[in-house]
Amino acid sequence: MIRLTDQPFDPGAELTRFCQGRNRTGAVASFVGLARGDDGEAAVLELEAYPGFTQGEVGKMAAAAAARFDLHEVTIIHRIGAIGVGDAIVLVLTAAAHRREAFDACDFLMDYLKSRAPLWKKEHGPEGSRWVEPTARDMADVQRWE
Amino acid sequence: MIRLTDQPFDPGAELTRFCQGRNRTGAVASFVGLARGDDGEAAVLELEAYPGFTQGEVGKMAAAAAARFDLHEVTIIHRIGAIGVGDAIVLVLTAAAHRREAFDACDFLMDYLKSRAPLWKKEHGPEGSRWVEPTARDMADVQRWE
Amino acid sequence: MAHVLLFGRLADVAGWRERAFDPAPATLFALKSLIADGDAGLAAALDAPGVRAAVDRTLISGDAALTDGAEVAFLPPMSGG
Amino acid sequence: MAHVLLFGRLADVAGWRERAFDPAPATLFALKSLIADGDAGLAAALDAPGVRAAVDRTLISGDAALTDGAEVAFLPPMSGG
Repeated sequence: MIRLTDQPFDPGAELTRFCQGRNRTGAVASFVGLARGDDGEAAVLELEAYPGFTQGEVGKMAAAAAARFDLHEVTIIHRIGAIGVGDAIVLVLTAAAHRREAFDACDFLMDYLKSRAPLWKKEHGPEGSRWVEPTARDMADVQRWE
Repeated sequence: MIRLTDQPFDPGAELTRFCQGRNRTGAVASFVGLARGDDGEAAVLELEAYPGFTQGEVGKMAAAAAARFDLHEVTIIHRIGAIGVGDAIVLVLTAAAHRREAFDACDFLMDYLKSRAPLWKKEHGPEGSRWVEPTARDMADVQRWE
Repeated sequence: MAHVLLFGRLADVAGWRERAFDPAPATLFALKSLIADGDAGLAAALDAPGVRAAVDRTLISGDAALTDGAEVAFLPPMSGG
Repeated sequence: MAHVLLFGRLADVAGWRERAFDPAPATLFALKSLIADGDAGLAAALDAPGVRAAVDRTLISGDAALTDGAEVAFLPPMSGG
């Protein structure tokens, strides 16, 4: 399941649902990205998507991960729009028979989201706003999988 | 927080709590181990601990992970006793500033739990019961960190 | 007519996010020149490393022919998560 | 007196989980011989690769002196998660 949403969501509620009713799945890995900042700040981040395009591209990544790591299921939820301090920005959930596949798929999907998903992130800080671009570390991380 | 429990628990409720009230944490990784089996089976697993010893040993591993990966927080919940199909056996939650540290700490802790935590796992299958011992893969996995 | 969308920092540099160019130029490269015409800052931003283009929601490497009514998006380096 | 605890498959092999040995032998190795006395299966299980011992809840490598009242646990290869 791939969902882009401009509303806050609860990663725990998603994990509860994701774990239910399984019997072949031995391993569920998850990653939650949270918005860092100072308490009391208004929106610290703004995420822009390309409507009609971003969701499909993220879906292609998820399908690639599912095939490569033999996943039973994958869920990605990504906030768009204005995001406050402490809010979940992204949630990736992966289910597999064994832990290595679940971990690697989750790690892989986060690396892809950081540098290949059509999303653009603007940080609002005390010194103004700036568009975030993938770091050298992000680029090196994603190349581990190629 | 380290908890051994003979009662079912909800990994999602733990994740919700773990994510709340954070502002320095950018990354929360988690792993849930689920009991595989056929629907309708009674207990498929039995986990034995050494009361008064296991919790402390797991706590030492968690402290080692917190220091090594610069974690903001770590939670480990481990079921003991009889476990039914689909139940969560273990939950590891790690919070860090960035994703690499959160992922690695979670991965590291699972590798340790699989082969170094004083817990003994008995599988009940159609052909009887057997004590599970770490596989060659488990031993290789844990050696990645040494 | 070509319908052009700018994302992220490209929209900030251009001062707009969405604009129609009528008639549509024959190629993506010709459209890019037209968009940046007289705006050296925008020309540089569109040619910056990592900027991709999508025509009718398909990522394009290099140049491409444009048909009338095409949706052309310019995508600066992506960063989700 | 030494209070002995067996875990996992060791308890299955021995047919008991907990037992007092009085008086306590002077060393861990002597206690191990006493426990397995006459039971070749249990002797082999206690000496199997990966079996650890803890004295008063501290993991021991090699032999160790035992004091009266010691709690001695024999731990087969561990596997949580």
